[in-house]
Amino acid sequence: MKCLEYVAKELFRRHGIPTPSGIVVTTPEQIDSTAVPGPVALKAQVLIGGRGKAGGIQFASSVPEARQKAAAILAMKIRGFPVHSLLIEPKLDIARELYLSILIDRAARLPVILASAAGGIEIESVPEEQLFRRTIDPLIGLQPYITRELNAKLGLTGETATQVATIVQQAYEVFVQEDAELVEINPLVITTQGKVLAGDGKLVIDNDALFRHKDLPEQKADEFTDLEAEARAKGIAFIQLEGDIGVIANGAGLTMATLDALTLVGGAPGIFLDLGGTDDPRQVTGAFELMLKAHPKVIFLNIFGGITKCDTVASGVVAALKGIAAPPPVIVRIKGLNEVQAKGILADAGLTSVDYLEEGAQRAVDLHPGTARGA
Amino acid sequence: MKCLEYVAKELFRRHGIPTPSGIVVTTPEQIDSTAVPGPVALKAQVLIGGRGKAGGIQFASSVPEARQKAAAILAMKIRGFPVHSLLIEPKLDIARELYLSILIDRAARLPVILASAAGGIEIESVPEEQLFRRTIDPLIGLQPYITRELNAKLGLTGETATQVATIVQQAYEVFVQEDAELVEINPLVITTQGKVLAGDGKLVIDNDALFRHKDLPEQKADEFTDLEAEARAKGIAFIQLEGDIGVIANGAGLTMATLDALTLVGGAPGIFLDLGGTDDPRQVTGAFELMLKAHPKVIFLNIFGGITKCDTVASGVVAALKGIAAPPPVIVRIKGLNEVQAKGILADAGLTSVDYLEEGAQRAVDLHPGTARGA
Amino acid sequence: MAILLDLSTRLLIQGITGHQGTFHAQACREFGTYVAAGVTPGKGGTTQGGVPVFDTVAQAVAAQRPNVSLIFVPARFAMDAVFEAIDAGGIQTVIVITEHIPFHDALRMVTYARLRGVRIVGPNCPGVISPCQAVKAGIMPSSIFTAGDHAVISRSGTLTYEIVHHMSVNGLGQSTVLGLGGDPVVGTTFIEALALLQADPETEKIVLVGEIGGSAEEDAAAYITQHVTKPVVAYIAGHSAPEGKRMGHAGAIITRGKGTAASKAHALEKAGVAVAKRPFEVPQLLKKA
Amino acid sequence: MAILLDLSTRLLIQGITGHQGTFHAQACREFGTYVAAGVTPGKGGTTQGGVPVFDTVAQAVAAQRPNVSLIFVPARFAMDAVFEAIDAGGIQTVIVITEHIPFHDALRMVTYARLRGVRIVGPNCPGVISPCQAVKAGIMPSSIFTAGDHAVISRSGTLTYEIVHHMSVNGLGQSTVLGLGGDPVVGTTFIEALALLQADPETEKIVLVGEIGGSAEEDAAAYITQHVTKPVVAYIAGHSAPEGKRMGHAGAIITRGKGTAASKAHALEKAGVAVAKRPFEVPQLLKKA
Repeated sequence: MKCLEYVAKELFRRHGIPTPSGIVVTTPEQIDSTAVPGPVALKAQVLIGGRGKAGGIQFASSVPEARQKAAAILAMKIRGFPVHSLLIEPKLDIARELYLSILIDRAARLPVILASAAGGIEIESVPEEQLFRRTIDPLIGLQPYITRELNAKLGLTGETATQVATIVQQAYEVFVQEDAELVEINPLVITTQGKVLAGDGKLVIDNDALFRHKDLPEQKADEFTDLEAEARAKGIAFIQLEGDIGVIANGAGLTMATLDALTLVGGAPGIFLDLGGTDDPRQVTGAFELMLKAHPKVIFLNIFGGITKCDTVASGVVAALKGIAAPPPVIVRIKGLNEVQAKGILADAGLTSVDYLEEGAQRAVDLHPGTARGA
Repeated sequence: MKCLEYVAKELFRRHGIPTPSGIVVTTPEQIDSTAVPGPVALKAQVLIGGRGKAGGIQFASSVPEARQKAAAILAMKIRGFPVHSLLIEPKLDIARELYLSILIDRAARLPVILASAAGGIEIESVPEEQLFRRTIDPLIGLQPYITRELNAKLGLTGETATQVATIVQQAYEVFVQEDAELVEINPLVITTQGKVLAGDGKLVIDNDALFRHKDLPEQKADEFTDLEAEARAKGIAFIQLEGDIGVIANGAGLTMATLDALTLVGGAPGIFLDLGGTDDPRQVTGAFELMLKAHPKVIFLNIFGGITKCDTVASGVVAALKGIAAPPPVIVRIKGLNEVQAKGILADAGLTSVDYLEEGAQRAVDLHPGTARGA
Repeated sequence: MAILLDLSTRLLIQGITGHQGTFHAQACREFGTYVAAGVTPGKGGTTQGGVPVFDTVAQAVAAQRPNVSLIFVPARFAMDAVFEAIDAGGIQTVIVITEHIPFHDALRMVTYARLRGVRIVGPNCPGVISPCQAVKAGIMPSSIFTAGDHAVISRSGTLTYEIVHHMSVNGLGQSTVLGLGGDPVVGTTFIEALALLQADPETEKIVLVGEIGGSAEEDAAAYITQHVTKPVVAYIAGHSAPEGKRMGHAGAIITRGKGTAASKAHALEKAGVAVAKRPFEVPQLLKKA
Repeated sequence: MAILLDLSTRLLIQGITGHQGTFHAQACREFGTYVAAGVTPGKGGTTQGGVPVFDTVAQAVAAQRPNVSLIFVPARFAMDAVFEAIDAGGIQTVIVITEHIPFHDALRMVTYARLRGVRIVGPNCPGVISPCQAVKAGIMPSSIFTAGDHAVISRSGTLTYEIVHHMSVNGLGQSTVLGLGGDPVVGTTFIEALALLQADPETEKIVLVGEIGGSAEEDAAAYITQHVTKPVVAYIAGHSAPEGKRMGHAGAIITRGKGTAASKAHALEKAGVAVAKRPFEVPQLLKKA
């Protein structure tokens, strides 16, 4: 789960990380003199990067100016994402900006800390030799010597080094205790008064660990489309893409391979729906109904029945199609356990099936050639 | 630091372990009807075991009865320890008593959990095969499977097993978070209503970790004599024993060996004072003054100067003896670095020294033969 | 020999009395695996399809000396189950089928297993099958496998079945098929699996089935260049996946332009690996390799 | 060879610029030890008696490749220093002089070192000296040692010096003298030290200096019976210590009747070890052994 900046900062504060004292508004009218004690920054709360370039961060020095700019930002869409709220913070007197993040190093299978004396820019643009990169053993956690190494690499000393060391410890605490995939503070600001604080905050919480985080602050954000959100609630892996062929398969790898097969013959997949391993026809029906709600032009169902029984899937699909007035064409490739029975069930409902993935992909595209990307 | 029962239980409660709701009194007059809502137990708060047998635990059902018995207990000395306070708790309806403790297994160098289905008795009397004994890896902590193993061994099931598992987790939390050397709950009571709670509590906190436990509840207890307490405050290892020869040496092992040498020739050591490794004559003076306060009949000073310089020790001793009207005889065995200078300093002050530990021990006993144990 | 499993395998199943555990315990036995014991807390003393069930792994180890454990325990209890298996003694390989394990739990259990010298396979994987030894510890459909000298290592489940099916119908049997798991943190990586397979006398050729996310395939390519002399054929899923979306597997995500299928295919090709564009091409490439 | 230290030892001193660190760095060098580097945070780039000082162990390792670290860091920072030494790579032995380390910290660092294959000696110990190789990493007074083929392993400091002094004046030189430390949790036990000494060609006879508390001497006795063929002579301090009092060392305490000097002496005698009643008897017993 991606957190909006203000949620990230609220969680940072719970672990002691200093942040500017901000307030969140959803309408310009909520802005009063408390919100604008002096020069402030108005920051669009969206789950997408690049808001600065898109005009999503503006500055104001009075309530009228802040209201006017807030109205403009709240009316924006930033790379397609509507702005539901603004974070208003006192403008910082920035002396220096650093970069700090904690994430997993998948190859090492360990948490890794990245830091750089150059902050406020994308970390990818920092040369590797200027980057502090250090894996952490999760069994002993982040020990103070790591922060000493970080300060040595970044050339920080004295009171600044002490503050940074504390913030790095707190950020690691956020990473572990909040089950974060990513904690990023960019920029980590050093003010002209010498105070170190989180200028921005990115935080991604592991969805699989949300059960132990019932107390997360609420946020209204558009990480997912409505249908994606509905699918998540039902535990179905469902992703809306840019094309209009709906793909259902069982297993993430097979679903991706099905998308690829379609793309290879000029199709444009519009839905990724991984049925997973199920032996309950009702679950298949539910997934298929969700697919129908997305109004794909063609549906390509690709099942390799190993543990999943083909006839179970077939029954579920037929049940979902029942009562739909004008369903889109459905191409079925079904293979494996109870394949013959499945084909019988599908044939009874007027659906024919093919034997090979590539054959199915070609048929789907043939049925709806206009969807090819770039066509 | 040994905690009194009520302090241990207060710390248990901070970590969620259920205990009876008790109150602490230091005079019978503090007992009123709130303290005696029904049948209660009056428990002497001392740092020594065996208080039950000594009459330090009594029961009462009314305020007058409780006051009378409290007065009696508060007037007691239990194995030499005065009773400063009483813990008054509702008498429990005990269905069953278990035993639980967590300490270190020094050989394995790991924390170890001990538990037994037989509680309320000394754990040493439980046959090994009836004991649950399980080391814990401190890097992963106490995982739930350990509590399942414990419940399986003790034959606990259902709601009781669930409560016990939680208490074991909480006790481990006490062990780690409070830097405990010992957490012991004996008995761990199962009431006739099926509730599991700590009937008694022993807790020993690592003295070396007290710096991170500023928030421990206060207690008035007699773990140490006044002189021992004074020595602790000064960072000197000083222990009062039953004899009356005072022993000062440098290093714990050498001090013990000096005690042993005295005992072998019939002496009775009365003070163990480990000077440690010092190069400050004032520290030696301070230690020696402490020794004089204990009024030993003879003092045996045994120094092996390696890093510690013999002349430093000699100067410190001479400074301490200056101005004392009738100091006890001082036997000095001093050997090693700057030995000759040291002997000169001592000779100037009228003290002669010997070369061998055994020689010094014999002389000390010769000077004060009446102190021999059993003599 | 095959890898990880062989005729000396004595399988423990943690979570044996659950729906999945019961079904797959039986399927593993039917394939030829010796299922030595099962564990379900509270079910100790019973049997499950003839297999003795214990309350704790320690009891199971004392009575039945299993050396491989297969874990079906629900996600929030899985780390505990893995620690229990590592700690009990004698279990060398822990295969974690469970999906949706918080990755911080996975980090801890994988790190700990590594320090204790225990191999974890998974989590979120279909397990391991060695058709050439008739031993299986996993959830894959037994019927599609045939004994042979081709190993398959993969981050996915059904896609692997699809490819294995193509191999089997083309007469290319398998020594060991190893599902590494679709999570970002897994106990056994392509590199570790390649090292085992390179040393395995029963494996002649290797199929690597990768997907988007992370750099495991790129790292494998570097390793192949240095250490693998056996022919390797690969298939990578996710060429059409967009950036920033998790494609079903927690680990299948392109982040900041990194971990694309194209990058992986390119790295493997540079390492001399034949990369199939479509699953059915794998057998053809294997025959040429 | 001796044990733990030899001519290939490249010593790192953590806390080199403190009072103790400075003094003993010099003393170690004078004895013949190659002190490769020192670490004190904030003092990087300086030198201490000709030894380069670094801010972090990682920097010291990169520049000077030390393989043994000697730790003088204050108790509350000692665990961090030990983890830093373990983690930096290349340091095989960490000798912890620091006293008063919370034992929960000691538990964590000793457990972690064990899993990472690094040896800890101490904490609360005088260190290690190998007179036969003229190498020292510790705080013991160099002047009392003479080269020879007798090893000494001990839980105490000055008592060991007393015994070594008696040995040296009686012509019994030392291969290695190893202080294990007076805390309840130490990184190297008598058993581990005995195993190293039994295998050390430069050691002919072994002196074990024990004291009350724990069961390390009883465990050593059992080990000697099984595995040690070299003659062992012992001295145990604390025969006159009462129950329940910590006799100076955190580990020197008789608890619930366990860990008495009599029990230890008895166990060792049963294992065929000659146990001296007084320190000066050790050389006599060694000559007879």
